[in-house]
Amino acid sequence: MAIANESHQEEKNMNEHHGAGRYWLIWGVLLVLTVVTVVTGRMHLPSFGLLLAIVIATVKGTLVTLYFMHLAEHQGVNRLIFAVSIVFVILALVIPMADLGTRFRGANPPGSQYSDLQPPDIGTGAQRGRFGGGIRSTDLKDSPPPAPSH
Amino acid sequence: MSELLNNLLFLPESASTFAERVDLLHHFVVGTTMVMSTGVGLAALFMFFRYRRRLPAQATEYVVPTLKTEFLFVSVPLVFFLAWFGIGFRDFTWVTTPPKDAMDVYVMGKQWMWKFSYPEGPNGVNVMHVPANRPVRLLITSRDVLHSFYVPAFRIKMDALPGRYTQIWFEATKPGTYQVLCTEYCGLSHSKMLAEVVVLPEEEYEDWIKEQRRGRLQDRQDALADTSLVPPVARMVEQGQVLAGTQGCLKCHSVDGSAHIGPTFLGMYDRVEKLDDGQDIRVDEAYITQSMMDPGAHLVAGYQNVMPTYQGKLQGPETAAIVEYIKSLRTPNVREGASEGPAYDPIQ
Amino acid sequence: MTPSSSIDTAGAAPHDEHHDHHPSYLVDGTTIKSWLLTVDHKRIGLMFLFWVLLFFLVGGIFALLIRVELLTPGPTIMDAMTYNRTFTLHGLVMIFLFMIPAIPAVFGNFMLPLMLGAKDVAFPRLNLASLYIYLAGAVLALWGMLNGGLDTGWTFYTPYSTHTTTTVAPVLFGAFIIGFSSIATGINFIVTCHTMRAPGITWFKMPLFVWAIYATSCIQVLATPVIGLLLVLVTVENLFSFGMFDPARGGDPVLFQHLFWFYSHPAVYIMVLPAFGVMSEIVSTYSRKNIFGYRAVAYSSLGIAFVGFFAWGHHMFVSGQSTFDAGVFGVLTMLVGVFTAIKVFNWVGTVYKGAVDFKTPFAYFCGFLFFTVFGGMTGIALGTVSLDVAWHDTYFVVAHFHFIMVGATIMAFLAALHYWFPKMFGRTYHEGWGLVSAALIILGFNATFIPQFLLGNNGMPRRYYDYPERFQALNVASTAGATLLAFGFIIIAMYLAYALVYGKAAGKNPWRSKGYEWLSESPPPTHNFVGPQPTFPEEPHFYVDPKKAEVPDAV
Amino acid sequence: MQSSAHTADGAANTPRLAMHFASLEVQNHAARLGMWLFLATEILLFAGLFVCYGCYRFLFPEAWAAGSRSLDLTMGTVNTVVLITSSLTAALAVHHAKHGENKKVGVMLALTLLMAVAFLVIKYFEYSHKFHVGTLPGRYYSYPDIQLPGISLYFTVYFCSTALHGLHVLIGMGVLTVAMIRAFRKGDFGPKNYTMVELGSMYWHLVDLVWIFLFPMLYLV
Ligand code: HEA
Ligand code: HEA
Ligand code: HEC
Ligand code: CUA
Ligand SMILES: [Cu+2]
Repeated sequence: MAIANESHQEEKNMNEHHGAGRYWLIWGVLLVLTVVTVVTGRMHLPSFGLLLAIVIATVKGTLVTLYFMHLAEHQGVNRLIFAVSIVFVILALVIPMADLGTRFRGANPPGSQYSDLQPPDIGTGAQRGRFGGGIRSTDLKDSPPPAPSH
Repeated sequence: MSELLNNLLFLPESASTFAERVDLLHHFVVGTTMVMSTGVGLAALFMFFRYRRRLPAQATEYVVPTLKTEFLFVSVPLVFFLAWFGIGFRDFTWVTTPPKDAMDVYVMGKQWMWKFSYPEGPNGVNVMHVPANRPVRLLITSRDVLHSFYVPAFRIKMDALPGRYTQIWFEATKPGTYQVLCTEYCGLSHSKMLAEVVVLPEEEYEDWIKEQRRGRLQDRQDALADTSLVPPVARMVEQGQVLAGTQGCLKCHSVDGSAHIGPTFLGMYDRVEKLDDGQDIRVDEAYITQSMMDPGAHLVAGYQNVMPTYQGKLQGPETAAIVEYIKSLRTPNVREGASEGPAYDPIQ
Repeated sequence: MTPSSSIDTAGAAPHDEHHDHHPSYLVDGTTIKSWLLTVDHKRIGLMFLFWVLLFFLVGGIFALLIRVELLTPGPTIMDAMTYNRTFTLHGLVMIFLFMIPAIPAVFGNFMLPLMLGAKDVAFPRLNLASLYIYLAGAVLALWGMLNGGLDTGWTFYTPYSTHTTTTVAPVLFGAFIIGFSSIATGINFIVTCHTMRAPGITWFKMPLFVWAIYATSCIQVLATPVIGLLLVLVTVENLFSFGMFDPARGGDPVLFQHLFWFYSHPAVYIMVLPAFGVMSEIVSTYSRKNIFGYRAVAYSSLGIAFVGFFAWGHHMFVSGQSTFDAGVFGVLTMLVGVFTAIKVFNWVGTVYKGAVDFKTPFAYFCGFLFFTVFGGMTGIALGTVSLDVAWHDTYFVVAHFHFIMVGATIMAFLAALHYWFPKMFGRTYHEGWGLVSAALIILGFNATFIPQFLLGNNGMPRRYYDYPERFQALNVASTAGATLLAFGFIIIAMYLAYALVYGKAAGKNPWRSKGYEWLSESPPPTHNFVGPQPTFPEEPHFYVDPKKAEVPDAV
Repeated sequence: MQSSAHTADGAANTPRLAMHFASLEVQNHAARLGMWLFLATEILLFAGLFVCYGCYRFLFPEAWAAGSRSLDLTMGTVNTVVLITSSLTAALAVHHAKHGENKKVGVMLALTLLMAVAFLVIKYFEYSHKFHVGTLPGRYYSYPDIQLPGISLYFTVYFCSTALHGLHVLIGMGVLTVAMIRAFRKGDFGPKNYTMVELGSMYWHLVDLVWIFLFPMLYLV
């Protein structure tokens, strides 16, 4: 009977007591990592700054899930669920981004890194651009920064 | 053969190089679909008779597929599907990658009309002229919401995104007039957002464009007169629609083409109206505004002078909104020449 | 099950006859309160059935209004605005209020614990909550519909949906709430499959309907939150213009579509997987044969659920999405088709060498097979990138999804209703009327939607209130078909209502099925079985003559 | 009807076994599995915003850099520390619950709640600053010093994700409050009966987890 064994195993793991010290240790590590990420973040590393920050965040996140949330002691299904949801998050991120990076440049938002179109009006409060506000028409190009809208 | 199939499948005539390419694949895919579905259906029917139940509690053999069977179940469809994908994707890349020598036409969708303009040439509303046998790249954009530019005879379609451009290209093979339909839901008159592509033989096209360029200076002036900082049309039309209701216009004017106390708003804009003094007048923004402020100034033939004045009852922007609304109810009549000239940024 | 408890039950026969009387769940408590506050999965299933049928009627009336309007070009019975609202509400009601809860929340709820030999689902009160969340969302959405309705199409693409002045906010927020109901049901079923299986039911002895519901629940849990967030973003955008998808501020309407289809493509498998599950049960019962390729069918459910997540971009081939992404999505779309093909061939294989009893549910199975293959293959045709350029947003798409949603899923829904009617109510319906209306529906269905395929080929775009003259003939044909369809449904409604009151007592297992759910009484007592926990030594749908049991795999 | 399913309720230190579960272990297993599934839905809920973030940051890196520099890094860091520490106390609460030390459970949960309040107060100051200078989403953006394409989107993403996260903080506080009251009033947590504290603190860790990602994404690009 598969079920009985599964639940039993989990219960055993959960009851396996370890001191509270482990939590304090994890906490310490998390704080250190926070400091590291803030310091490196302040340096505004040009190309891999965000990547580094995300890597550190992933390490922190892993610690939290494994030890604070006890995923390390839980059995297969729970881990599978967690892993699958992470996989889906990553794919949901990567595929649309691949789209933005590879599509016809004109189809990206004007003013963005992957577009040759001029930027739209920003912060005008009202849509001023003539083409759905998306493209600044020539006569607006040199207009002074618009006043706050409220 | 392919002609016959096209008729059986109700495909419209195919008038572009892309259409010829996809129709073959179309026949293949739809043909396989029909064969497979009738095949599976018939196999099932056959077995119902062959293996009908003879005893109420009949026992059956324990039949399970061998690995070979399962492999067939997977591989046969997979081979077909991947082949279709391969051909289909090749054609898709082809149609989204314009050739270098293609001529550009800018297409702008707007609730609820299509505007066309040529880099140095004329502008047009709801009619696009292109030469036959020459690749044409469409740079499609929208002024308000999503639209989609669809020419059934060319089998091409591409969405129009507000504020940015998408591209697709085609090469028309037969001179003629082909319908353009909007296929992305865009509001009230989505189904009326029709236009035409007129494919002209090369020489006629050259003549046409020369003719148009001559009148271009005139168009420029028109374009300048256009109110250039109007708020987005989409909102105004909606406001105008509400106002027309609350101000009571709709008590006398219908929007479905039927005459009521006053002439219908449908298709009013840009119509040439016969006045009771025998003159003709083209309904434009100015005339609509005047009719609201001073209805007695021009009387439309066949109607009483009963319309109240809205002088002082309508604010400026409200008047503009109603005008926009009436403009939005234009019927898809074919109009050429002057239109507001969009200041496109050339893109490569 | 602890070892000790399994010792108690080891000797118990799967269904020993208890002669002391246990009231069926239908009469165990007759006050209104005992229904409204019940935590019995069977009663909750029945209440879902009631609401789901009601919303089907509402959606169906909208559908008929659409069809009548399209009888002639130009205005027929309504104006353009009303039409736009009508098809939007038709889509929204049919999908969110009818189709998504239809099979899982009704038959899943009712049958899952029975099929697992459990007394209830894992979280009975969550189950009840999911009913009320669903109703709360439905009420909010209906309130919005009555106050003007919205005209965005069920896909509510931005920027139209964030700019239109119709009642987008309440309806979308209502749909958001319904999402929680769907999530709750999903969580409940997954946990039930993991923890409530009776002794003897290993993963690969679960009935295929359970497998299908399990796969469906996985999709529900993982996809619904994304649409939930998106619905909130659009609602907020519509009310306060935060600019998340506003093109004028650099927002990307195509990104909206990515997020929308990230849910809505998997959602179509939420609609169809339970249907596949139902049909697996039915084909086996009526041909009295084990499932041909049980594992293949079970795995393919999971395969569809997983790969189905990565095919969403096939709705966006001409939206401005990149050619590269179109290629990726094109290939993945094809893979989904293969999983479905496995199922189709295995169902046909199940009939092979069977003993077919051509009852009403089986008639629906025939219709289902045809519609699934045709509807599915037209899906593949649409997934063929270059063909979709012409077909996108034409009636070909409309016909495709009605073929597979109405064709496959409604067939399965009706089949399930007939197949499990004796189980749920303990009565039988009139077989002759059943077959007649099944024929009428299958016929009417083809007559409604085959013309629409041709319309699509001919170039008629969808969501068209008015259309050029040349499309009229096919539209008339389609409307005529829809009328047939409506008659079919009316007949069903009548004889089933009659059977509910006057039907003959069905007996415990009128179809002589070996499905696990038939082991308990029909209708079952409140906690599904009386006495000790039953065990299940045999696999479901094992019809082999004991004397010939050794016959190994042929074919 | 009679078969109400209390997951953990009833007499001192042993939860009630609902009639439809085979045993207590199975029941706890079910509760935990259900919670993980629920957390998966939460992750995907935030995923939607992460996708918006990723795509727009990909398109508008300059605006993102400028936007993140306009935030108050100190407040953000303090908030991170506060939230991580509150996660620690929540974990300790479970630890004590397993040992049946109900007083300590209550205290730990109270500390957690206190830090949650601190988090929200700091967030309030950040928000009010933004309202003041006009770094607001979409249409409301009116900050003259940064005028870059896509900048208002940065603040749309900022506000949507922090608001959603804040909402989760509030919900988490609700759950933990109930657990805290139970620890103080009934004091019935023990080695066999700590599911409620465990699940509540799992939820809290998720809130923390989301913030661990939001923090570098918003403040440190
Ligand atoms: C229950 C609902 C459901 C289901 C199951 C499906 C199933 C599929 N759908 Fe469909 N679809 C919708 C509901 C559904 N769809 C809806 C609602 C829309 C429109 C949304 C909107 O815009 O409003 C839509 C739109 C839609 C589009 C977009 C069209 C467009 O707008 O341009 C595409 C494109 O690829 C598509 C593809 C598919 C595919 C490949 C499958 C596959 O899963 C099908 C798999 C099945 C088979 C393939 C059949 C079995 C195969 C065999 C028996 C093989 C035998 C063959 C050989 C041996 C060669 N669908
Ligand atoms: C599960 C989903 C589902 C179901 C079951 C149906 C069922 C039907 N649908 Fe629908 N449909 C959609 C989902 C569904 N549809 C979606 C998602 C869209 C897209 C919307 C959009 O574009 O946004 C759509 C769009 C759509 C259109 C296109 C509109 C347009 O683009 O302009 C059409 C047109 O013919 C149509 C027709 C029908 C018909 C005739 C039925 C019939 O099968 C209905 C049969 C049912 C009944 C007839 C009701 C039963 C009746 C009784 C029990 C009693 C009888 C009562 C009376 C006679 C008053 N549907
Ligand atoms: C009491 C009835 C009545 C009301 C109310 C009314 N109209 Fe009219 N309208 C008429 C009649 C009659 C005519 C034709 C005679 C004329 O030209 O004045 C007319 C003519 C017009 C014309 C010129 C039509 C053409 O084809 O040349 C316009 C434009 C117009 N109305 C707009 C409006 C607007 C806008 C409103 C509401 C703000 C409105 N009307 C309210 C009765 C009405
Ligand atoms: Cu424009 Cu539809
Ligand atoms: Cu899809």
